[in-house]
Amino acid sequence: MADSFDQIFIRAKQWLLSPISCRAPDWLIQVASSLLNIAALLGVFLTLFALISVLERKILGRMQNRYGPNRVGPFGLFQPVADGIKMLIKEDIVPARADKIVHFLAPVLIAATAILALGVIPYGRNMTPFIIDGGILFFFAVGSTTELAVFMAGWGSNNKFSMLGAMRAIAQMISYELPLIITVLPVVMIVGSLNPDKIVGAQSTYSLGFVPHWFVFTPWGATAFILFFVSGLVESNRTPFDVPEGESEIVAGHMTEYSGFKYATFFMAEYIGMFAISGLGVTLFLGGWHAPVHFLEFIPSYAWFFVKLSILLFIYIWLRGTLPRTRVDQIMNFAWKFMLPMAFTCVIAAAVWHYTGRGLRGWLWSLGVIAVVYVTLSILLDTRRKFAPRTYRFAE
Amino acid sequence: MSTVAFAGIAILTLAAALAAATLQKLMHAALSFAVMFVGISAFFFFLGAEFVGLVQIFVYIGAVAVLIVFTILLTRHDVGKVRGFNWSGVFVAVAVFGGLVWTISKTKSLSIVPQQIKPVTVQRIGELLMTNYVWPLQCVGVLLTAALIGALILVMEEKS
Amino acid sequence: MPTLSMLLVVSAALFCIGLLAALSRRHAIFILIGIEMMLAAANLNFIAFWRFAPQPAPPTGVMVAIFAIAIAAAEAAVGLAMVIAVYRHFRTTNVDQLDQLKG
Amino acid sequence: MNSWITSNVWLIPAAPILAALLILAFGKAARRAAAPFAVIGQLTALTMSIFAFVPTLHSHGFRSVQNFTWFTFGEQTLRIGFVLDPLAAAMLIMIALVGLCIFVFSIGYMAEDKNFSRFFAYLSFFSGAMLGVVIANSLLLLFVFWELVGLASYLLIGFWIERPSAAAAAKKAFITTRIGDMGFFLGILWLYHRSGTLLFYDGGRGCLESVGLLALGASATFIALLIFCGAAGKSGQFPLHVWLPDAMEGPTPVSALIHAATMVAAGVFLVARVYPIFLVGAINGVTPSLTVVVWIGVATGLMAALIAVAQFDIKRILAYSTVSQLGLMMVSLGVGGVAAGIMHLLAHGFFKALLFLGAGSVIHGCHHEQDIRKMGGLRRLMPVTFSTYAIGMMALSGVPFFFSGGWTKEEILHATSQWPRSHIPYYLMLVGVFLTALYMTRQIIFVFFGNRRAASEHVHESPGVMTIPLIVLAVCAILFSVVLTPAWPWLENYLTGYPARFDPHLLIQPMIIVSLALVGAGVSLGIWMYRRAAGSDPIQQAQPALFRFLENKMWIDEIYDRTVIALAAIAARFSDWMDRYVWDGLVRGVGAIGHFLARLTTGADERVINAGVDEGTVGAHGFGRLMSRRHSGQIQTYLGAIALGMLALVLLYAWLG
Repeated sequence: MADSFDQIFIRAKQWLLSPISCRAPDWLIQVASSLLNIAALLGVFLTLFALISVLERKILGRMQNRYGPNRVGPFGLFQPVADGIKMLIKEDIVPARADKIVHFLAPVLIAATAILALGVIPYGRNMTPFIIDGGILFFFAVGSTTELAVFMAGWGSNNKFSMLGAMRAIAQMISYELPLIITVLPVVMIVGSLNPDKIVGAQSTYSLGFVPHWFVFTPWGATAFILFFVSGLVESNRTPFDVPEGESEIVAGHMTEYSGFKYATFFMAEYIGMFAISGLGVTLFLGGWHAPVHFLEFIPSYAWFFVKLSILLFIYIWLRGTLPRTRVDQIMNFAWKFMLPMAFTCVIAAAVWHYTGRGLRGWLWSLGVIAVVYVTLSILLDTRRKFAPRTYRFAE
Repeated sequence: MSTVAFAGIAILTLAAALAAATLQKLMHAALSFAVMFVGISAFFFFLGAEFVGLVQIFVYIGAVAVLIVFTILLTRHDVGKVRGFNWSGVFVAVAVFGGLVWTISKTKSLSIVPQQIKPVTVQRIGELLMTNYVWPLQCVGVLLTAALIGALILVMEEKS
Repeated sequence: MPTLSMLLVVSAALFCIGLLAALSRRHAIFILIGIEMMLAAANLNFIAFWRFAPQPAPPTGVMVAIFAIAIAAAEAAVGLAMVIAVYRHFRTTNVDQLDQLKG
Repeated sequence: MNSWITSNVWLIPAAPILAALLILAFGKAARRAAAPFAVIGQLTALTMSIFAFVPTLHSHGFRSVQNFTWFTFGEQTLRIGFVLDPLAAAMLIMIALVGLCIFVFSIGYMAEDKNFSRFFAYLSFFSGAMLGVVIANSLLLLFVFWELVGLASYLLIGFWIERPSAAAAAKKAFITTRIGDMGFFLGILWLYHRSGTLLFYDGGRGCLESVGLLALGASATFIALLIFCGAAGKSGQFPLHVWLPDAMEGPTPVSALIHAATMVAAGVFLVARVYPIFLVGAINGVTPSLTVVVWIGVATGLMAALIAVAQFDIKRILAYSTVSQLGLMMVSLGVGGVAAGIMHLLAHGFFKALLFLGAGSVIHGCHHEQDIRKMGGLRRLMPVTFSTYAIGMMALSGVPFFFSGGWTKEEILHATSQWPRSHIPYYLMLVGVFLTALYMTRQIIFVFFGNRRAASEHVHESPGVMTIPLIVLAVCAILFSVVLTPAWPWLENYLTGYPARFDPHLLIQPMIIVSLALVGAGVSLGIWMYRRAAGSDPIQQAQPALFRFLENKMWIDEIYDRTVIALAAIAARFSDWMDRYVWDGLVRGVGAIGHFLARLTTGADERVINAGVDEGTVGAHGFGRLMSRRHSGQIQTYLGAIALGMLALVLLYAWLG
């Protein structure tokens, strides 16, 4: 029974494909299967986007001691519908001196790549839309295209704010892409595969029946996860790293000249990117669709995946409600002076963990490696020395 | 089916390449260049070298294309000027193409159909990189470091 | 499945388009783009020859292609840096005006 | 850890040498870092020495050997290696510990020197080289480190290079020891010729093991004597001792290092190391070579003790006392008391370093005054220095029971009295013991007792960084005596490889009465003679001629000047003359022929060859101009040309194939 719940979507897909599966040629079945996958992906994540956009406002509202949207529909849940209609019927303004083609293509490209990245994440048992041997690499290959799209948006708008915002965005994305990818390396090293399914599979066992073997429970994994999460914040331009669109400084960054549905596309792409990076984080560090304790395995695997995803998304929103925006130079310094060395340390710590037998000894050793580097970096990067205590002068 | 796919990819790639070579606006050319690389990695997927295809996208679109657009941006004041077109290059290119096609057509053994092979897994590539190709790998590492430093020094502002 | 010669013709065409860009355009960045195209064509050839090898051969073509991509990336970085440096120095990226090595 | 260090014993000398290289690499910028580097290097060496010491305790006669091939030369392979045995382990600890104390002391003593970092680099280098000598398992490797020790001593003795006397002393030390080393090197060659190996221990095939020794045969005596030449040079034995007192020109810590821990110990250590060669063909423990060692030792010991009585320079007295003690050690080795000799070497290392550092502290306090006649009454002004110095003095004089020197001296006298060949060395040694007590008492009375004299104004106790090493060394000098007592001769048994037994009956022996009486007599005579000596020496007043003879070091330097050096000067003048008039003439003749030939070829060159070349260059120039026109500087033109060339190649291949 539990198994049938777990595999209910797989069964549904097979049932949908059954009319053509005996007659049609192979490639047609593949195309049909892919189309079904894409449809399911779009359906689920666009719904999730709608849901999150309203939930974010509500949660932020609660954090700021006010109600969020609560007028449209029950509890304001139809707010995204209203927003969507508004965006669709708004005038689409294209600046006169813009590079029309590039200006048009930028949101298309950014949304397309964001959705493509979703395709390799395993959402449940046997529920990976596209099984690619180098799935993680595919994720990052597609993700790196975002930078080009952002640049296109900035350039195509032919606006100084757009260009500056795009430059900022690309600078911080390139800077944080390195720690992002390098923090994934230890997981890939330990599992020995770039295949997301294998990575999830490697986290499937439990110690003592209730401690799951998620990578986040190792010192290197925990550190890498935190670094990964911070880099993910930057990659999806979320607070506190939202300088590319910091409205008090450069209007809306590379999106300044976009309006109507194109703007909505950017907005959507940002959220989809957030989903993708969180989904990857769940896959890599939080055990994917596995249950946290063994006896809860009867709950369907995709449910676990989305629970973990929701927790990460909540943390995104929580951070947005909590932290102020960081300065540009601070972001870059942090990336190159702290994130990158720490990411490399994670790789070394994972190697240490592996070569000391993956047990308690390895656990302590890798913790030691990370602690030593962390303390060293903290001492080296200590900025307190540079500033004298503030002195006040009063009128005498 | 595969021939159709091949033709489609070939047309996309060559069209994008031609666009990248001839478009008047530099930015459009650079973007076509990126599209061309998508086409080439499609070729790689098509030929069973998925990993190379992914690396191609990763390196060329994620890094080289971004570098090119950055360079375009940094040399912006020179972009708008209209440039002449060196027609002698076209003759050379066409001549080379003719020569190559003639050579290819003259070689008989090339009209073969590939055998079924197992796809090259990432693991196999990784093992090869760490065993047979470990010295080239180290050399490439050194080369990339040198290139990084060299590029940095080249673009550093000269202090007056 | 297409034959090897078809692939070779495509890569030859790609190569010649790259050559065209490198020979005919006046802007230094185009030359770099052309060179990258020619490298890509060569990579395509490597992969194609590997794929069409008679025996289940070791993936030498794949390895060479990977290394070629890495080297091309380094070349692009240095080349573009040189374009920027040249632009700073001569205030132009027009290669017709860069003839300091004239004999 | 223990087994690890025994197989990596080379790390011990590597640590100070690395420290030296680091200091030198950082150059003058490292002034502040120099001392910590050196001290840390030495501390590392000490720690590793202790770790290396531990496994040697476990089994008696422990010996761990690491040999490896250095290089292959044709069919000959040259192998070198490292050895760790009780002898080496004990020496390692002594050198490292004493060296460490001296390093720390130097921080204070050299604080104002402008070449502070260079000094520490040399010190580290010196210490490392000496540690290398100790662990070498090949005569060649030992010789290499031996020469490095020589080099380091040269650099350190001449450290104050701006003083002509320092430079001269350094040169003298270098050349004098080189004379000994010449013999040593010949000995090495001969040994290699006979035995075919220079490894000491090589699983039964080394030159100190049965097979190798058997191969030496009758030549062993000469080889041993040649090696002893080297040892005599380094350890300042009689004909070659002249450099040692002059070496006082170096900074005091250097003197301490040379005289206590490193350089002079090397000679005694060498004899102990290759002792089996000396013993080849021994009848009743006596061989001709050992007899030579004994007599040279006796001569050195007695002569130096006599000279020491008539010196006024505080360091020079100690220097001659060192020479005398080294003679004592050599005698001990010669009569068969190897363990006694080495024990005295170790004990001497501690208290002589203590004495030198104490002297350094006094000199430092007296603003670089070294004449004991100008000192006096420092007892109250420098209490720490005085008390530690007194401990060192008592240890050196051989006051028994509580001071290490007493026991070892006792052992040596005991061994000497057992020598079957003659009893004269024993009696002479007794005289030496008496003299030692005498001159040390004289020195301590001059310096620390009596009234204050010229140099004792404005005297102050030295800082802690200088006194703490003194205290450490003094404690060592006392504590060390525990393992030396005849009742529990732990160290002796450790060195000879037998388990130690506790036997309280051996504590008091009849012999000890004799030496006790002698020491007592020496000290009392000293106190009686010098108690009123206010800046002048009573012997000098009583026997001016004798005193002058002794004060001038028995005119040995002058004798060398008149004989050896004069001979060398004559030889040099003769060579110079030959050079000028004989060889030069020949060279000129040959040169003239060459000149003539050159003129001939010049003519041919200018008239025949150049004409052709000129035409050729004109042609090449024209062709180059023609080709350079093709260089438009346009990169695209070049690229096009390359493409066309490639096309031509492709077509050519296609057409051919």
